[in-house]
Amino acid sequence: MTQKDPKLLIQPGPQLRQQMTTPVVMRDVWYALTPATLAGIWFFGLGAFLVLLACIAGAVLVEWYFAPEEKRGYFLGDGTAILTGWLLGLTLPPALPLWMAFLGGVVAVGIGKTIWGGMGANIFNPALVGRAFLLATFPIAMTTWTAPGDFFTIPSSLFALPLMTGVVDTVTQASPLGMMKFEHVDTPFIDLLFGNTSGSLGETSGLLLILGGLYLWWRRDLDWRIPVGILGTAIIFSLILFMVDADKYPGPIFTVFSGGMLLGAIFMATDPVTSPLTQKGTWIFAIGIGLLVVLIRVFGGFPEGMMYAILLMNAATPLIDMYTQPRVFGRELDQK
Amino acid sequence: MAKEQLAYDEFMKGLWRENPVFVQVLGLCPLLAVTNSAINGLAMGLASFFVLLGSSILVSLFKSYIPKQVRISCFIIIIATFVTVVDYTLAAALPVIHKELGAFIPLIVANCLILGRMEAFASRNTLRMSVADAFGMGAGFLFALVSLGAVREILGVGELFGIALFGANFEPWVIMILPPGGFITLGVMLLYFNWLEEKKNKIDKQLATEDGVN
Amino acid sequence: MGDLGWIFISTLLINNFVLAYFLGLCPFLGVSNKLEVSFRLGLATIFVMVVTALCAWFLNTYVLIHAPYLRLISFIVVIASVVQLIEMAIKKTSPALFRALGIFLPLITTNCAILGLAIFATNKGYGLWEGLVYALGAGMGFTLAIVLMAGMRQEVEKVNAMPKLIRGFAFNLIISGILSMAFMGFAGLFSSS
Amino acid sequence: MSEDKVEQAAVADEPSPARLIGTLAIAGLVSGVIIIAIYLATFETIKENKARELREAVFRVLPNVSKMQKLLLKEGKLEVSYKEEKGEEPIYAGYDDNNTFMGYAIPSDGPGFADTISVLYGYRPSDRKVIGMWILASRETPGLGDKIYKDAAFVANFDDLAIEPPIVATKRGKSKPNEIDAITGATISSVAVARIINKGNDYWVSRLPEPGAEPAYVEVETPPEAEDAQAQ
Amino acid sequence: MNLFRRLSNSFDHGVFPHHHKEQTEQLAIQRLPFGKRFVIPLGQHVGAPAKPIVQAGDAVKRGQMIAEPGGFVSVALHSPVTGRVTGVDPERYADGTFQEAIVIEADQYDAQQMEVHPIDWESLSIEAFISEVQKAGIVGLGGAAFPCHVKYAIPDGNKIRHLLINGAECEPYLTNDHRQMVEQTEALLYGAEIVRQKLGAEEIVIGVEKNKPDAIKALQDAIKPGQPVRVMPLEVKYPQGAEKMLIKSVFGVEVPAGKLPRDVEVAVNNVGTIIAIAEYFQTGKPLIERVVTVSGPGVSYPANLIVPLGTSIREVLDYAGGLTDETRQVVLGGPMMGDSIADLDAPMLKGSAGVLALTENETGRPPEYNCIRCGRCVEACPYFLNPARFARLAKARMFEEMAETYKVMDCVECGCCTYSCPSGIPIVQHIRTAKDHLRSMKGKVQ
Repeated sequence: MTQKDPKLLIQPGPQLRQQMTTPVVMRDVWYALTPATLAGIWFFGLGAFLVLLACIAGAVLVEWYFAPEEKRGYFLGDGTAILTGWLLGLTLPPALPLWMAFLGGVVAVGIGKTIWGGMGANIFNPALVGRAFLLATFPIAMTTWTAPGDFFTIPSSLFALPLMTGVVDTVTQASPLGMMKFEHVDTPFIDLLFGNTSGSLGETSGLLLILGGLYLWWRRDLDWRIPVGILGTAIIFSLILFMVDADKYPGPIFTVFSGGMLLGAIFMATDPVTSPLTQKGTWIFAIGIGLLVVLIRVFGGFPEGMMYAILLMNAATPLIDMYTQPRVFGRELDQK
Repeated sequence: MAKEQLAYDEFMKGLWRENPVFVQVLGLCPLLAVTNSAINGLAMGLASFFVLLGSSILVSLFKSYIPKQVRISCFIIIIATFVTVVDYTLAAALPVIHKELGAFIPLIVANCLILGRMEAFASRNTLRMSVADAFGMGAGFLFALVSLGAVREILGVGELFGIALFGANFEPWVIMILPPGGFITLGVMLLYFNWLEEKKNKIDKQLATEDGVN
Repeated sequence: MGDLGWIFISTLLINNFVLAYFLGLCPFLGVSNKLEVSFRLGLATIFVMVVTALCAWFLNTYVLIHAPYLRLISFIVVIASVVQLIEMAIKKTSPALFRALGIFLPLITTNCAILGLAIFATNKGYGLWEGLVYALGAGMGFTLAIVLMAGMRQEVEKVNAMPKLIRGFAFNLIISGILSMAFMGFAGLFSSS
Repeated sequence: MSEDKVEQAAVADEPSPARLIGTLAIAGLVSGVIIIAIYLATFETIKENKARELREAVFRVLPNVSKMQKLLLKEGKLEVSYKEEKGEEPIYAGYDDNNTFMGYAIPSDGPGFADTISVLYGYRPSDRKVIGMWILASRETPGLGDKIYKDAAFVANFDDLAIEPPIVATKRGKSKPNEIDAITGATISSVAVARIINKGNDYWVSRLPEPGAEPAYVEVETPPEAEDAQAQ
Repeated sequence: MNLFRRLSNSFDHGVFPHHHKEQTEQLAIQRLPFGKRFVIPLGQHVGAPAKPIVQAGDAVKRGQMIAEPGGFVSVALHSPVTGRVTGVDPERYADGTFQEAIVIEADQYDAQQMEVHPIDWESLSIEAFISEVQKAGIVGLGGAAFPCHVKYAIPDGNKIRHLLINGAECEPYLTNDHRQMVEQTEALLYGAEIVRQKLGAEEIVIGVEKNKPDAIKALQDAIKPGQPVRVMPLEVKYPQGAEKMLIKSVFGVEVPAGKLPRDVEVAVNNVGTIIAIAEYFQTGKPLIERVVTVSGPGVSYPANLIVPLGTSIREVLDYAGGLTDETRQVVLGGPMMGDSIADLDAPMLKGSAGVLALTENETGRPPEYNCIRCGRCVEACPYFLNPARFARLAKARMFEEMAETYKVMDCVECGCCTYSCPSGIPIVQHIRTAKDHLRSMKGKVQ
């Protein structure tokens, strides 16, 4: 053969790689979130869309500002900042002043991610860090829920000046969880399923969230153990309570479809960075969240406990990982 | 003259260069617990300042009479005495502040800053230097308490020393007066001090190399 | 929820000594880089706290009733002596632990969490059993917080990705802030039902 | 320097145990003297501060009251008490200028959103109503839970409130005599206050004397001592 | 879960790469014509290098021994051709390094025929059998090139009950074992019988992945009634062909860490190895050639070839039509555990099961992202290790913790973790770094 040798590449094995890459995973999550997001915008109007944009803007700005100069394109390229802002936005009330939403995005990425050293290094779910910060900072604005309304009406509270209170001029309405907790009033299942209730802008529609989850599961981007573990535990725990006193405690169906349960179980708790690596650990993590959610919702001071449950289990994740190392092949056979 | 310079140096050291909070990170529990307003920070700072100064004077005066083996116990007794004095005085003179600070006044005893200064400085230096040191460290601690309290009060309530700053429509950042806000605010302030330090080091290095070139 | 149960839950989770009262921050921020050491320090703290609660109750009931002005000084002296004894015991029984705790053993003596426990228990007017449960809750709360913290810090040190600027206390304080925020979820637990 | 010499000297000759004990004893003695001095110097003022604070609280929850006295439950009977005593928690009786009995001020506490809430409330036995409420101590969330004493509208809920059936906090506007309006965003704290008052009523209402048989106001030379009415 | 795995004849975890075998699985084995120059490296097997017993200028016959074993864990080398030794010099190796090798110039006019000397294996004692296998230069042909006779030296107290023949061939692209099972079924069964009798095993199990139905059928048809042989179809999964995984799949038993298959009464041999043994005892031909799959999208005419050992990789590729312009990388062995080739003139070795030419499509790498702890590697690792943790710890240079807490030394570098990583982290590389470091530290301590 006279032909010159092609320039051969030397690289370590294995030579084959599966086709899934991290940006593709992130992109998949975007697609999975889209239906529930559109539903939220449909129910709560364009204002909800603005809140979402403000969150994403805050998140992306911080990510961009603190990324090392040469890595800027790459840092944004993986799409996690947008996802963080997006997820945060979905957990916010639709009439939240935009400056607060923006601040939430800044805190989510700044304190939730950047200071830890960027993607993959953080222990707590960044979006939830942002939300926990907002809830502790602006407790009233963060629990003022507007009823689903006209698509083109934008609540004027959105445009409150920075540092100032927003005045909500649309119809406010207690969220299903609040009604249950403080007044023991149930919300019809159909409304919970399609999302025609007040609440955070992205968590009202149970059906679309489940669809998104199924898509992620089908794409193998999602550890099915986490949602199954969380929802299963919550159902069992709430069923027990429901059987003890059906008037006082919410039933399992309400527990699953109300509030941030589905959004949290499908999109937040499953954040791979902040959930355990090992299968056994994943189960512990999921069951822990399920128990804590029902505990906080039923016995605690807040109507919604999903965020705190996930953050608490995030904190425990390193320990869970440490103590659930899988048995190495061929070791400790007698204990099997 | 030289002595003046030295004492001044000790003072500045405590206030800024080796600030007990921002640089040495000591005495955090009273610091974080009471700084939900600038006025509380001020009161706590003054109380600690007084205890530090008084104990420093006593320890430095009697240092040669206290055997090494029992010095820690003696220091603690001295500090506890001053703390009790502050506690009762505040309760009598400023009951409202005393109620706000609550159990954290007695806890000044457990402030590692004070015991640390006794052990590291007052028991080894002259009265004059010890007083300068106590003034510096006390002022540094006070400075930290008031600035932390001010930041938390401004954002948390929209006031400074009880004076409203932003008008009626201000949306308070409640977290700032809650425990997490304390942690995070101090963390961010430490970050700022680290950043200043790094910047200064960079400039120093630059100067050094320039000198070398010249 | 009985009163004792609520006292326990309250000090363990809702009013966690470290995360809500800022007590015991020195060891919490200083020792929490190794899980093993943190855990043992936590156990030691639980033990010291229970002993402290006993001492405080004894002093309050039999001694200080006649001389309230000696409260602070007698707490300090008694607790310091008790801790001293425990130190000696640890030194004898577990030299490894003694080495691991290093400079923090003397600091346990002046650990604000321990003095704080005695003072809070007195201010709340707790009796013997309430005081003991309070001490147990506070000690376990401290252990819980420091163990979680140590787990996270070990993990973070492995990643080694943090900007240099933020390493050390600034970072630990911010983690503590987030942890404290997460613990806020327990607020109001068992008080409304 | 001279300090170094001192230290060297101290290291050189090991002090005797007697000297160690002596040093500590002297330190203890000096500190004892200082503490007792400051205690004696401030004792009266502190006591007055506390008494004044208590008096203000009692007068706040019992309208039109100008005099008060401390009552203790002894063997099932309420008796006037002047001294500081351990054990049973006291309640306070309020009287107007004509020494007419106006109501009881009852302290009660219980878990709130953050920590224990201590409440003092006024109770008028003649028509079985709560007639005033004041928070003695709480660590509720600033700006939210602390409205239980900062929000005048909430406090006013308790100015005329039936205690039977037990007090209920509602979010939809009160419509019954035993209902109070919960604070928006601080429902738990509001519910907690109602519960704490119910708890106080559960204990005290059955133990109080029949209306009309309240202890009469006793004029004393020295004002009644009311020291440990509250835990700081 | 375990029951389910038992039913599907497989091990836990592992990955499912596309097998890409369609290019060559239907192509009959062809013989590669003899080239001119043959390079026989002395150390092409695990263990001590062989010692040359020829010099420059010596005439050698095809099948003649040219190097004797350099110890017990070592095998003999034989000349693949009749010709003349031109030297014993350092020669370029496939990875670019230089190694001592015997270079032989083929005699152009020789017919390269070999005399047939069947060996009476039945009368051999076990020791004599072992030494015959060593003399034949037979090593494991699956890729690891572990001297075969060492496996047969069973210490007292151990007993072999099962002879397990590895026909899994889980590496993508490779079909050499597959074709051999189809075309040389008789030889395989004959060789297996020899080994079974010599080791005193009770039965022979041939594990074959289910994507080779023709091989399974050929074997089942060839088994005579009463022969203690069974064929076991296995799930198509990588690394099904790893020794310990195969044992787990077939017998449901885990070989304890640090132990060998013989500790669970199993001996494992590759299909090619068994056929080589059969040929040696039938005809006296030592291991001088092997079947190689030449495949990959960068090859014009993929093929399964009998390649005399020592032939250069270039000759093999040229026979298969040469490399296409899109070729970016040539791999010796399978794509999962094989290595990139730096020099196409390097020789084919005993352990070279395949020559693959890969294009941008297979070798392109996305940029490396941070680990997002997705856990795909943990779910892939057949050894139940924690590769994500390895990568993290290795970056922080915490090697001791990797060994003590996480058992990095148990890793066989099968590559499942790197394969499955969506962030493109070269986990296996990190593990190798750590292992090298740990080995050198251990050396220092001793």
